[in-house]
Amino acid sequence: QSWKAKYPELVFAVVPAENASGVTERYAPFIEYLSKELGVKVTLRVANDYAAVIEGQRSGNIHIGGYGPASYARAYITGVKVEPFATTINTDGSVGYYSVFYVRADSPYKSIDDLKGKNLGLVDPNSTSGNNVPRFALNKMKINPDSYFGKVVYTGSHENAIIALQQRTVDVAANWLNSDDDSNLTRMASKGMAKKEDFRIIYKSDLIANSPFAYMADLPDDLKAAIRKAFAEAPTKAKAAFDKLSDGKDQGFKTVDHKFYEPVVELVKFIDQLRKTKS
Amino acid sequence: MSTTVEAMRRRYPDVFVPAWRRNRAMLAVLAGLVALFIYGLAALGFLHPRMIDGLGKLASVFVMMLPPDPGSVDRAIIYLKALGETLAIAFLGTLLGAALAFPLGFLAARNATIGRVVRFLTRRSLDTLRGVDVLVWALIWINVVGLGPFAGVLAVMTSDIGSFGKLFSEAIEAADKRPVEGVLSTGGGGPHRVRFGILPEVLPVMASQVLYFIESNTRSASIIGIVGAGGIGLHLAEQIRVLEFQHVAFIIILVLIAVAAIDWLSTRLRLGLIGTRRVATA
Amino acid sequence: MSSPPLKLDTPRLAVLHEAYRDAVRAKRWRSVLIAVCVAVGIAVSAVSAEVDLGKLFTNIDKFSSYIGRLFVLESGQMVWTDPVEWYWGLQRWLSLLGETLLIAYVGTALGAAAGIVLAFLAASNVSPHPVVRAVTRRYLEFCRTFPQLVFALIFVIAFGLGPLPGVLAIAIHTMGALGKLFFEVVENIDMKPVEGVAATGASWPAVVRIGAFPQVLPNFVSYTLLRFEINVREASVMGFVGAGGIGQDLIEAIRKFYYADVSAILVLIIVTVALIDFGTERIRHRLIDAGTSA
Amino acid sequence: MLRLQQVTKRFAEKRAVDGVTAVIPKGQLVGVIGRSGAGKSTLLRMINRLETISEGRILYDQADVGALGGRGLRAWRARCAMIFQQFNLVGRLDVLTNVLIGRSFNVPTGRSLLKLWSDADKAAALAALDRFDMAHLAAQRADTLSGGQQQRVAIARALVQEPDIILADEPVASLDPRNTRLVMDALQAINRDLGITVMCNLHSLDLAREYCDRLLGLVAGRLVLDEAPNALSNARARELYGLEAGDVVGDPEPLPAAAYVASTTHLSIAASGIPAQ
Amino acid sequence: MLRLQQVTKRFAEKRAVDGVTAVIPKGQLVGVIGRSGAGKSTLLRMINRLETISEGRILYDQADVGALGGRGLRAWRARCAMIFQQFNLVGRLDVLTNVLIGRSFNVPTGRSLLKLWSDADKAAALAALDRFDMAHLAAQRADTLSGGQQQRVAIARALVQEPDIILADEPVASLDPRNTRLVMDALQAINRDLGITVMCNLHSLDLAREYCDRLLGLVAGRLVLDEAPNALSNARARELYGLEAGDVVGDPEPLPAAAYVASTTHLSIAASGIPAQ
Ligand SMILES: Nc1ncnc2c1ncn2[C@@H]1O[C@H](COP(=O)(O)OP(=O)(O)OP(=O)(O)O)[C@@H](O)[C@H]1O
Ligand SMILES: Nc1ncnc2c1ncn2[C@@H]1O[C@H](COP(=O)(O)OP(=O)(O)OP(=O)(O)O)[C@@H](O)[C@H]1O
Ligand SMILES: [Mg+2]
Ligand SMILES: [Mg+2]
Repeated sequence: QSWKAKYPELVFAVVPAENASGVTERYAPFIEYLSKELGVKVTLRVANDYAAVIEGQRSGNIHIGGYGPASYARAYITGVKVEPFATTINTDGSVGYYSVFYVRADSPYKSIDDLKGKNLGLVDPNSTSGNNVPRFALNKMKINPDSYFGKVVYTGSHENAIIALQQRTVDVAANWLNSDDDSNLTRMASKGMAKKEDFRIIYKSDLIANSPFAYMADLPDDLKAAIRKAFAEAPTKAKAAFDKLSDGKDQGFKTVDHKFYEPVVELVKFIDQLRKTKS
Repeated sequence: MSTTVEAMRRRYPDVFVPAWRRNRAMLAVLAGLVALFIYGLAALGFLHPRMIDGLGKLASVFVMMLPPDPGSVDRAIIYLKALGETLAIAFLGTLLGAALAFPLGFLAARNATIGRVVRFLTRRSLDTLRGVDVLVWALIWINVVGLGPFAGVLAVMTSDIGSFGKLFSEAIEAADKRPVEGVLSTGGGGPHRVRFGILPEVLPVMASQVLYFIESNTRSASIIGIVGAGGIGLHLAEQIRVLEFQHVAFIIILVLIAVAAIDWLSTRLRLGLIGTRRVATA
Repeated sequence: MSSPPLKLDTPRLAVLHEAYRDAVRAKRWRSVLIAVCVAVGIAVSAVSAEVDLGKLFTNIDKFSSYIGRLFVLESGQMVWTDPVEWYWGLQRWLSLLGETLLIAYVGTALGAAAGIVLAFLAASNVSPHPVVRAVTRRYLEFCRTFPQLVFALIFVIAFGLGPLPGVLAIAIHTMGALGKLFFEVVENIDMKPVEGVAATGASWPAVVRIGAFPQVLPNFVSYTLLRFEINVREASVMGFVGAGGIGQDLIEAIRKFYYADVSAILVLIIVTVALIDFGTERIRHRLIDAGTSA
Repeated sequence: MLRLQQVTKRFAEKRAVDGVTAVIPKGQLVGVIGRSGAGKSTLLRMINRLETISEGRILYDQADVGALGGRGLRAWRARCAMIFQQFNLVGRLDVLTNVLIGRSFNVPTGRSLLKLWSDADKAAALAALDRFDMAHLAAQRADTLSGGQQQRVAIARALVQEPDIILADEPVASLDPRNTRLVMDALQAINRDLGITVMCNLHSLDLAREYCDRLLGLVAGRLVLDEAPNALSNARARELYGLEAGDVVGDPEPLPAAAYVASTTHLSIAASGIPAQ
Repeated sequence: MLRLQQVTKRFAEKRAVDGVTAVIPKGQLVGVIGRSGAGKSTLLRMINRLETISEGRILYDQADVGALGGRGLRAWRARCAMIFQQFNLVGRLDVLTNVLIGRSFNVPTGRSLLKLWSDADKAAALAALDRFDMAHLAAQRADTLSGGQQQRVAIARALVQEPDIILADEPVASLDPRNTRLVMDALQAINRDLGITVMCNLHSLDLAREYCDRLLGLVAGRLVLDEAPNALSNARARELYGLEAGDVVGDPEPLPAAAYVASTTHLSIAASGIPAQ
């Protein structure tokens, strides 16, 4: 294989997931597996910020990047030559998650329509489920959040959004949810930081595609094929390593291409458009 | 007695004017600053009853951190390794930054520069280096050397040059001018003035600033995390995000120990340089 | 004049020279030892930090790649061709900047005031008692080591969202950081005036206020203003507790690659930093040169 | 009454003051003489407790000066004013404030911190400055003063302390003859009229003989001489300073110039590279 | 030949030196006398160009000292050594290095910055220190020295410069009689044997008369006296210092104590709140 001379080392960059710890430990066996399958050294780099992964791929220093859906779209829009090739399949067979709006269970609100003039808590401007999707959805309902709600605040994290709701700083808060028994709220409940019954969902978005892995577009085709193959075979060939990635919450990898993320790209473009009308 | 006071008052009326009346401009500025401070307190919610209610809750959070616990021995080892990596990056980046800032500090100091224009340009460049966010520096260096600790070293270096340049220049400006005169009077030139008149006095200050920055960079480590160098900052941010407060406490204790060690070293080094001269101040 | 190289011929000079060499030998060894330690530290760190000078020099041309993109508008023009488009968000940014300045000001003022008092307690040359000194130092260490982020989080849980927890976190961190820098300045002062005041029987606060404070004031002022500047830049860290200000907009622009916005906001911040620097200079020089009002 | 009992000061292995024993009754004007580096400054600094006492004891009346601490130490320092060889003024503060520092023990801490001195204190400080022709410089920064001016400010500061003892470390070193007179006369007047004990390091034997009631002589930290000034023979003085005959008092007889030229020659050889202007 | 032409120094509106004109031929030993604050230090500092010259000119041979800059200025300073009233040593460096700084103009910059002094230079510096009994302290830090020791280091530094002119600002102020002799004799020997011009601020008229070839007297910055020492009548000296009759030379006649007590009384009243020990 000719590419081995040109790529004696492949850099695989990931960003810690919003809701999981120990990223290095999680990835270590998988990286070892990849390295064995591909026959070259694979180096794991954990960056704290997607911007770093995007810049790294743009300059050709990162060969494989683990993205969030929105950050992949961002890389695409800003002209980085990358191709998504795989995403994860959840245990229930789904390939995405949802954005939801919570209100307090003891509040009278039943739908977004009841919340005119109240305070909305978003997560942070860069969060897909905590900002972009909610705004996109509201826009589809012909609602401009900044004039419709009394105040729109960024709470900084998904946990903070729940806390803000609890403390009545906001009346409605955006958050992520995989399924009814796997969400930020259930995780906080298990820590004793919140009670699940205190909150009620009043809106659930369309499915948001799971995070893609993407390689540089100008890698040789046989290398790309080898990478795709290694990913596809991981759940069978290296079950332990694969399961460690998500604590066994994922079934396997689904092969994807750019088309799969077109809706997210649209979403992000929409958000960008909002920007200059925001001020 | 009053006659003396009166007599002196007649002879030196200026002295008896109360100090605050002599320096009205200063007083006005001070009053303005205090007013702004009080306004700030109010505007930022300090004077809100919530403030008092909240104090009670503070303790409960600390309780969540007890006892500090890394979870498992493996994790503890990972944390230790990460700390070592962070120390290496902070040490190297800070040292490089200081070395590059050293000449700039002299160029930016009024009493050691080679020209007013040079000084002005140097100072503004230092401002720019400081004004640019570390995240931007990180992205710039990623383009050059890719993700990894080396990018961390370079990013730490660039963002520290600006701070060091400023701090060094101010230490130099504050130096006693008598030794400088002594050196000049022998026909010493610019380099001599710096080497013998200024350096012995400012070197301890510079050393302590460098050591402080090593410590501070070890702690904050935010850039180091961004550029994919791992490091303890990454783990800390992660554990905070998933609300594992006992892990957080463990990491903090690790860092505290490292910082205390650096601090101890820095004190020894500094006092070795300046020599102590203690006075019982009662 | 011909110059026969002067040897240490007179026995007396030779003896003196020898004595001097003996006396400084220990000192020289210590310097060498420190140098060796630093060198070893550098070598070990370089390996650990994967320093790769080859890569640095071959790719150094890419240094300007990101910077170059910062000055291009979405339309593809350079930013200065259309300042109105470049600064489309000026109003918003200015008000955010104002908010940030206020947060940083209050946080810095609170922290610096506490830091000054603690510094004199912690400085080994003027501290009233070794125990006080040790306790103060440990406390300062704790304040600056405990991550701002964690403080902020704790304060959010206690006081709710808003600028308050951010300001408190900034103030505590500032106290720890400035307290340390301050006490090192104090340890470096000329002790003659301090002795002069102590010799009159003045109380500890008076000795410190009159003998030491005027000497350290210029340094205190510049450290405080540098910290203010840092806090202005870092207030963005507090974004997630709702105390974001301009920093948060900047981070957002960086993450979303709104290049022109990044450069626009950076220029605003740099100008602010330069103004603060300029102000520091004026105040310091007044204090160093003339000000009898220390 | 000030009692020194085997007072010793060590710096590393060097004994700067070595087993000095003396009793100084109230109201004496004591001169301390000795060569440069003999330990004169160190002795005075120990009495004011600016240096710790390595060995021995210093007693004032019944109190052990070495054991004082806190307010007791401050009170002692307020009662025993120190005039420093290098003045030890606060360079960045003005002259008047420097003098008023002498009153800080007597002023509530709060007031002195804010520099809110009473008019009476200011008047006292001005009077002391005026005594030495310095009142017109009251507002000047201390570090822009000439050497002699600084010395006089330091003396004024000691006077406004109204001490029981004044420790003066070469108070006239930087002064011209007229000011030397002014200062020594002032010290003598304070000593005679108010009964304040004065200990004064002096380099001029003339002045020491003229003003002091008693002389203490130090050699390498040891007390080798303790007598009335007129009992001090020239021979003794010569011993003390290691002088050639006739050098003690204004009777010029310089060392043979040849002694110097010997070493000068080395110098000019060493620098042979420089064109002789 | 050093020429001062209407030399003036202003600090804000104050004239510290005011229109001084004098010609100092090569090889003279000139004493500058005057009261404290008369402008003596300022005058010497201007000659070394540590202060700018506000008005007038200073010429050395043909060169205009005021117009020098860069290497020319450094060369001038190397040729005109300065001994400072407050010593101006580098406190954190050891004694020998402080003396060797005097050679910095003559040593290649690179070597001196790395403190790679030649053995010849070290020997010269040690010889100069030894001359003043200071060689055994060569390795001590300058800021732990006694006052007189520091002064002698400063003088040694000036000597190793091998200058054409020595400007000495009260070089004996902190010295005991023996060291005073040593230093003044050394200055005289240099002056006589090597033809080096010496300008020396002195407070002691005795010394000035004994050693100097010529005396310049300043009053409030103005040159009011320029004559040979033996021509200086006591009456003139009295004018210069504003002394009472008889105070000029060792002929004690103190000011009436009453003059002092008058102001002392104020002091004790002003502080009536303090218990009299
Ligand atoms: N930087 C300055 N700013 C303002 N005034 C100054 C400055 N330097 C000196 N002076 C004033 O100039 C005058 C002359 O000072 P100078 O030091 O020359 O006196 P001097 O004759 O050397 O006195 P002394 O014998 O006490 O050392 C003094 O009144 C002094 O206060
Ligand atoms: N901190 C110190 N460390 C080491 N040696 C010191 C220290 N302070 C003083 N000495 C030494 O102690 C000796 C006595 O010094 P001291 O200042 O008492 O002398 P002095 O009699 O006052 O001399 P002078 O007349 O020159 O002022 C000197 O040899 C000096 O070098
Ligand atoms: Mg002394
Ligand atoms: Mg003078």
